[in-house]
Amino acid sequence: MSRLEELKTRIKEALPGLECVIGWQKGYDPLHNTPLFMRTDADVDKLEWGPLNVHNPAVYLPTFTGKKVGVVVKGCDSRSVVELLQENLINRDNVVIFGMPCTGVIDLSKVKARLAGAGVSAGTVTAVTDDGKTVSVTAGGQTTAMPLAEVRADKCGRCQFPNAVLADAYVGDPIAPAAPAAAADADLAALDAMSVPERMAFWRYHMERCIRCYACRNACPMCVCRDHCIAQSREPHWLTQDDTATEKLMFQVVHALHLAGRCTECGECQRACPMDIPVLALKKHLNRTIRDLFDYQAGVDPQAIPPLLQFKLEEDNIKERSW
Amino acid sequence: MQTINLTRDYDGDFVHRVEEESGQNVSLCYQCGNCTAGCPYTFAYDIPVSQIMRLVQAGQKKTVLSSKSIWLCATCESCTTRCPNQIDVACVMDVLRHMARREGLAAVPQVKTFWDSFLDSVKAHGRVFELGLTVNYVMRTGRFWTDLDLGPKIFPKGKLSLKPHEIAGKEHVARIFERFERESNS
Amino acid sequence: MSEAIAYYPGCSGLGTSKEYDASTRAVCRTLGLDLVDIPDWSCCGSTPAHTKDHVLSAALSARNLQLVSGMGIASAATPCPSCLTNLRTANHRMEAPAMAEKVNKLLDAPYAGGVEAISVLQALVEKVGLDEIKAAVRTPLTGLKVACYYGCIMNRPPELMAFDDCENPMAMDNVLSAMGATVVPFPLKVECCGASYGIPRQDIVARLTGKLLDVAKSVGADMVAVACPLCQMNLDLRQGQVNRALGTNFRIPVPYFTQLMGVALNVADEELGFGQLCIDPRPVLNKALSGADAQAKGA
Amino acid sequence: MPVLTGKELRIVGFLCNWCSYGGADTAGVGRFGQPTDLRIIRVPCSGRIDPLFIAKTLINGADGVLVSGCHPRDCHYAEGNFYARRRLEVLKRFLPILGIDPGRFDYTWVSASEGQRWQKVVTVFTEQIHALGPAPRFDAVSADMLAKAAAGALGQGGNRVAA
Amino acid sequence: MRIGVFICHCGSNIEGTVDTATVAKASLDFPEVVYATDTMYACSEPGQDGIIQAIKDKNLTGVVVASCTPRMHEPTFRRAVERAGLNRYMFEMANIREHVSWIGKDREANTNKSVDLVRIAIEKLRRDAPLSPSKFSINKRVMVIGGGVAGIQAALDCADGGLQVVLVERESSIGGKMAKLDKTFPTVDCSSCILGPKMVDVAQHENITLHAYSEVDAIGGYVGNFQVQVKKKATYVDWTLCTGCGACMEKCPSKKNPDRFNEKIGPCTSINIPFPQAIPKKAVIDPTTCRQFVKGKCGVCAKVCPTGAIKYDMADEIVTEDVGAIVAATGYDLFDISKVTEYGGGRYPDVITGLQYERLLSASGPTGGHIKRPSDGKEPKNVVFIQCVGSRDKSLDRPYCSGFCCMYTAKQAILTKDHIPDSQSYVFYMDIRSPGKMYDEFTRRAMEEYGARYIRGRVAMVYPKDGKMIVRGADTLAGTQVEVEADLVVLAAGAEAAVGAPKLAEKLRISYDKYGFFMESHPKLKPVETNTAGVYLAGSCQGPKDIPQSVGQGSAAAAKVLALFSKDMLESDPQISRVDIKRCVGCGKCIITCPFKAIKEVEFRGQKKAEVIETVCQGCGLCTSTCPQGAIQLSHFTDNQILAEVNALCQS
Repeated sequence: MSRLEELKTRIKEALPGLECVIGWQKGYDPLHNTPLFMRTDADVDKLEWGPLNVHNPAVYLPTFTGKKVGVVVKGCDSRSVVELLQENLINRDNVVIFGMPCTGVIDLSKVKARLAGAGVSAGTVTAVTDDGKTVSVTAGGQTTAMPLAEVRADKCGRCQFPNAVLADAYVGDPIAPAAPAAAADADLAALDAMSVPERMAFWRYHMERCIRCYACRNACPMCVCRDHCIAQSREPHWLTQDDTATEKLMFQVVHALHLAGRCTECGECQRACPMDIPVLALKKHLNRTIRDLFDYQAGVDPQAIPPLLQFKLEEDNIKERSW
Repeated sequence: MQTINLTRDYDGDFVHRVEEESGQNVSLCYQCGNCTAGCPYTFAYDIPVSQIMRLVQAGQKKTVLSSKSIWLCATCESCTTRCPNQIDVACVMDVLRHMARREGLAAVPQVKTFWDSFLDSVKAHGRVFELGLTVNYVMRTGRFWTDLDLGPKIFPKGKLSLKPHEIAGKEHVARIFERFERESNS
Repeated sequence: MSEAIAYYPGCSGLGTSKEYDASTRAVCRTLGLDLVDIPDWSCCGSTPAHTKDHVLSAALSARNLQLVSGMGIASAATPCPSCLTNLRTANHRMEAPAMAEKVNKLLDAPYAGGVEAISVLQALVEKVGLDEIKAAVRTPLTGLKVACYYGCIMNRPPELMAFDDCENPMAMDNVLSAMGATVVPFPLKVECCGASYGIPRQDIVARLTGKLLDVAKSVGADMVAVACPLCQMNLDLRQGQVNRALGTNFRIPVPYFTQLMGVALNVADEELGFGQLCIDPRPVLNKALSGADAQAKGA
Repeated sequence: MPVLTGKELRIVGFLCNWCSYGGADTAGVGRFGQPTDLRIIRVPCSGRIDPLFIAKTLINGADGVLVSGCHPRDCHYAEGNFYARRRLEVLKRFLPILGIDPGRFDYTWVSASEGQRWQKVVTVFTEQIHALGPAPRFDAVSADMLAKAAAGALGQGGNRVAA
Repeated sequence: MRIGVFICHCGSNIEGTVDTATVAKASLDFPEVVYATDTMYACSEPGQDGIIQAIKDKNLTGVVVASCTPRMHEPTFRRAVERAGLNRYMFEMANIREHVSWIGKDREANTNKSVDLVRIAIEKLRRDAPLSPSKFSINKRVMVIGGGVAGIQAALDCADGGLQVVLVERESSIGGKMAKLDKTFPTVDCSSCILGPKMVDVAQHENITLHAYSEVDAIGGYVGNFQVQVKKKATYVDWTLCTGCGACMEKCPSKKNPDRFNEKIGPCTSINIPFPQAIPKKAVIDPTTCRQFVKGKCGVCAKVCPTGAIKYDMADEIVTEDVGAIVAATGYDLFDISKVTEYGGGRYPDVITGLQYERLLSASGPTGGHIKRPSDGKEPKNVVFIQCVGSRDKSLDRPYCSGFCCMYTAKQAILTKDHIPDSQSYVFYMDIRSPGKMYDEFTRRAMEEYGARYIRGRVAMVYPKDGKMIVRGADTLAGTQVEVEADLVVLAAGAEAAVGAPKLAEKLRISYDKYGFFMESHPKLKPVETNTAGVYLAGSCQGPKDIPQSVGQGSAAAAKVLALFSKDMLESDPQISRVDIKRCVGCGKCIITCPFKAIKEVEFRGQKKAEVIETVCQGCGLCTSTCPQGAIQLSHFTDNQILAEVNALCQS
């Protein structure tokens, strides 16, 4: 029995006690998998596993408050589940976690760029196969082999959690994490390389492109305010609805600071952005700061208290200025 | 005893210089006297160290720099160690000597001469030549009786070398002195 | 057993304190502490330099620290507290970049920091350790009553010296206790002996050293162990001057603690240089040891 | 009425009521002269200061923001300033990645009795902001820089400031 | 909204460097402002009347006063607008005196800055809402923590006022430091003679419950309704049976233990009653020295006890006390003299603390009131007193003055002469601090009548020589070094915060300073209040105090408790946080961070929500800056109010 089949069996066993189990299924074309909400054995048979499972299913968990649900997770998704548990946003008794080792998911924009390079449109994809190392995309009658290492999401290249950090049912043997990332991530390194005024120009340029669709927020598993996001409220009234780069940047600052010490860097915000704005870099920068200051990483320990919700009488790494 | 006119005789520049060169805030001193209490040299001083501190606070440059005390301090650090206000008193005394030298003052000339002889010896040989230093000191002060009694005790022990321990890099050491003199004069 | 330590004997080690230098080398060798000579070291500047100028003083010391740095060794030990203070002060003052720049201007080769200066006593206690020292004892100094006199600047000021208690240091007490000696509590462990005023102001030394000898005698010490060449000279060589000035008749041997360690560690007598002290401690030492011996046999 | 052009810059202070606001009062009672640029917003506790207030103030064009609370352990509310310290330090390190000079924001602790310390803090901080000059405005980035951003040509030159 | 703006001249205090008329005129341009004027003294009676009249004449619904700091007159003006019929929270102040006119001389800049400050006050006012306090009931019992003289006084005054009092004492007897003193200054009357009756009153008062040998373990609740868990430590003696007869102490074979009551200069038995006047007079076994515990066999006390009170298997017990107010009176401890190595305290037996000297002076002490030095039991002739040991010393991190040492040293010098007429006392001091009634006269008597020789200067070192303690100090007035050959050296060890004080402060949720002394609410005007409602301070836990000051504070704290309990219901400050239940997602971040445990989780239509306990919330607003969705807002300092201030400043 393949691992996927075994996983399906395990889900079917658990399904009677659950409202549903969240996973992935084939989407509107072979290149896109979409979320799947399994309520029957037939639904479970639609479950997919592989590099097209880009979505983070943890984002749906808080919407099921009060109901017992299952969720299939990649390693990165499991950190979001842990963070939700840690923040009391879901109840451990009400969630069953299914995990399998993950070797990485694709970055659709990289795949599309490859296809464009081969002179075919992503809209014409007819088949996608993968063998764990290579993704082969057939489009316009022509098959392009793409080494996974080259088209996978950046986060997968430096993934330290390929296995679920927390799982009730785990299928397959845990695999070793990627070699520790060498230098800073490329996006962060690029920002680091800029002067402070250049960074202002950078964000101004990108914010002018922002269409204020809030896809970044909606995709974020930690954005639990949902209908009560302060970006769209008058009580409190943090942002106007003016279509200015300043207001849009302020929204990104709100999102980033609300995630400080909580973001697991699943990258859904940036993946979801229709304008390819590198919004994840802000969160990465904050995560680096949080690590430097508090030696803390979100979504690893369900018992931990997030660093900004606690303090030490004497902080080890905060050196205050003297006047 | 003279009357000090606190407005006219206060040399603020002097106070400032002492603080700057020593890195100490002399207004921290609240005159508890602990430095004087512990100082082994108080009996030999003309002005006890706590009063030196007081006079520095009061900007009495001339009195301080012409005192004998500043030349009799051996930097034994008892004042610095015990000051409740953590003032490095020994460093202040050091700085006062530096300033006195610049003013051409040395109220205990034989101490200054001894130190100068010592440094001359280091400058010449790279290390101190103990016998040469003593002879040099005696020649400069004319105090021919200095430690004559010790000669018979120490020479037979074979410890006092009759010639200096010249080091290979003695010019390096000499250059330190030369550069120092150049820097101080510039 | 331990990493090599650069060894800075200080000028007096070549002259008035030859026996301190020799016994230090012999004791360290016996205990496996590897002292490496610093090639062509020069004078630290001692008191005369810092009374003249702090930059000059730091430069004279820094030249030697720089030499150690060139040897690829991170710490230097010196038997002389005056050298120690100067070396440590230079390090401390040169932490300020402005000072470092001024000092380096005077040097042929700039010193970039990174060499720690410690006393031979500290090296013995921290790099060898009391347990090992104790284990190496061959002839315990049983019956010898000794007062430990550290001198004024071995541990002061505490922020700079960063070793042992500044008012009641115990390192030498512990070492000589480990040698089997009876260390008598000596309350003036850190009182100044008169330092280098022996030449320009003999009267000062007579008074201060006299007090030390008086208290040492009153606490019943057979001898006063010292760790400083200047202290040794004042207490031993000038003991006669003290007696004349104060009308006393002290005759207290004043050996270096390393010499006493040498006896306990069975270092050859020639290497300990007792003969170079004015008051030879050996008669008192032998009497104490044989007394204890007799007692042991009697018991 | 705007800030006095050429004379003042726009500096906003967030002060806790119990310590620092009192410290500023003490400085006033002592007639400790200070630059006039700072405008103080009173809040009950430094823990009340959401870092977003500061980000918003800076993004919307203030030239500097100064936060001051009770000294650690002296918080009127026991713990508010401990949380504030963490959040404000995170913010301080975050600002440069947005293109805001970190020197435009500082936080400190001044007690109600420390009038002189307050005078010093205000003076030093105001001088610091004047040394930095008027803040570059997000809505006034030069066309030249925007073109470089569009071309992905930023970060090629020198003048780098570590984030 | 109809806003009125009043710009105060404060005589020339403001008008001198601010053009108030221009500020008033500029205010009229701001939104919703219908009236603006300058006024000579806004806080004066005519000034307040002017505001009230304007509210009525112009139908104002909100008022801004630009004048001094709100820390000064906000309550004054709130009462004024309330008299005119407005809600007191429909009022804001702009501080144009302390923050403007007094710190800058540039009239143009000051005027301009004042306009800005008025503007942000207006923007905040526009978002103010009327607030009113709510009422809740109170439990009229009070707990006093600490049974020293301050705690005893507070307990007796409360009990005499008809309140039920729970007194908790860490040691096995109340009495505190005062019980250890021989005589008291400046009257030289016997300490136990004046304290003893008060201690007996505590024991006999029908309104006082005493938990001795007990400590506060945990505290929950809020003003009017605290729940305190008290740990009654195991005494291994059933106190309901113990009669305090002392038979056990006579027979106990372990007799050489350092006696803590005697400051360790005398021995005591393992089963012990600390002193004859102890309240309660009950025995306690120290299991660290008792042979039954250490060696597993002995049992002598159990055999001799006539009432069978010995219980070797006793365990700690927790009792919960419900009270409405708490008085902390936990006192002080002494600076550890062994930290001053140069004086040899702890190394030389004849260098002792002032409190140890009290025990040597006391007739109930280990020497029966005869001064005998610890080393050889000889009567000292030359006694040296050194003041400021662990006080006024930055190098020891004790920069403060301990306040009472000058006086007790003078007293001890006098008593030394009384005990040993041919003795000579020497007192090394830096300054004599004696500002109480009859205090300075007392120190003069020590010198003038008792011949104590006062030497102004610190002591550098103390060392033994030939049976004497050589004290080397300075006489800074003579400008010399001095030495005294002393027989005994008494160090006036400074006062420091009691061991464990910061821990108790955290349980009480009150602040403490860097030395561990508890913080009062206001250094001048609220000396016994704390920032936690219902918690009061008495005595040296707040800072070093002598007996009259401690007793005064005990009574003051009692008065505060009686005033608090004089009402049947309490009003809560309405400037507290409120939860918008629609926005709350029940994540509990506010619950984790609230320093006062003032937020609890509740179920609302099957969903978790946060709820503020109005009486516990102190209004810090930490929750508001913690909540990502802005669901919990601090009234009067809402996000929108602060944002409006920010926007006003950034737009102008």
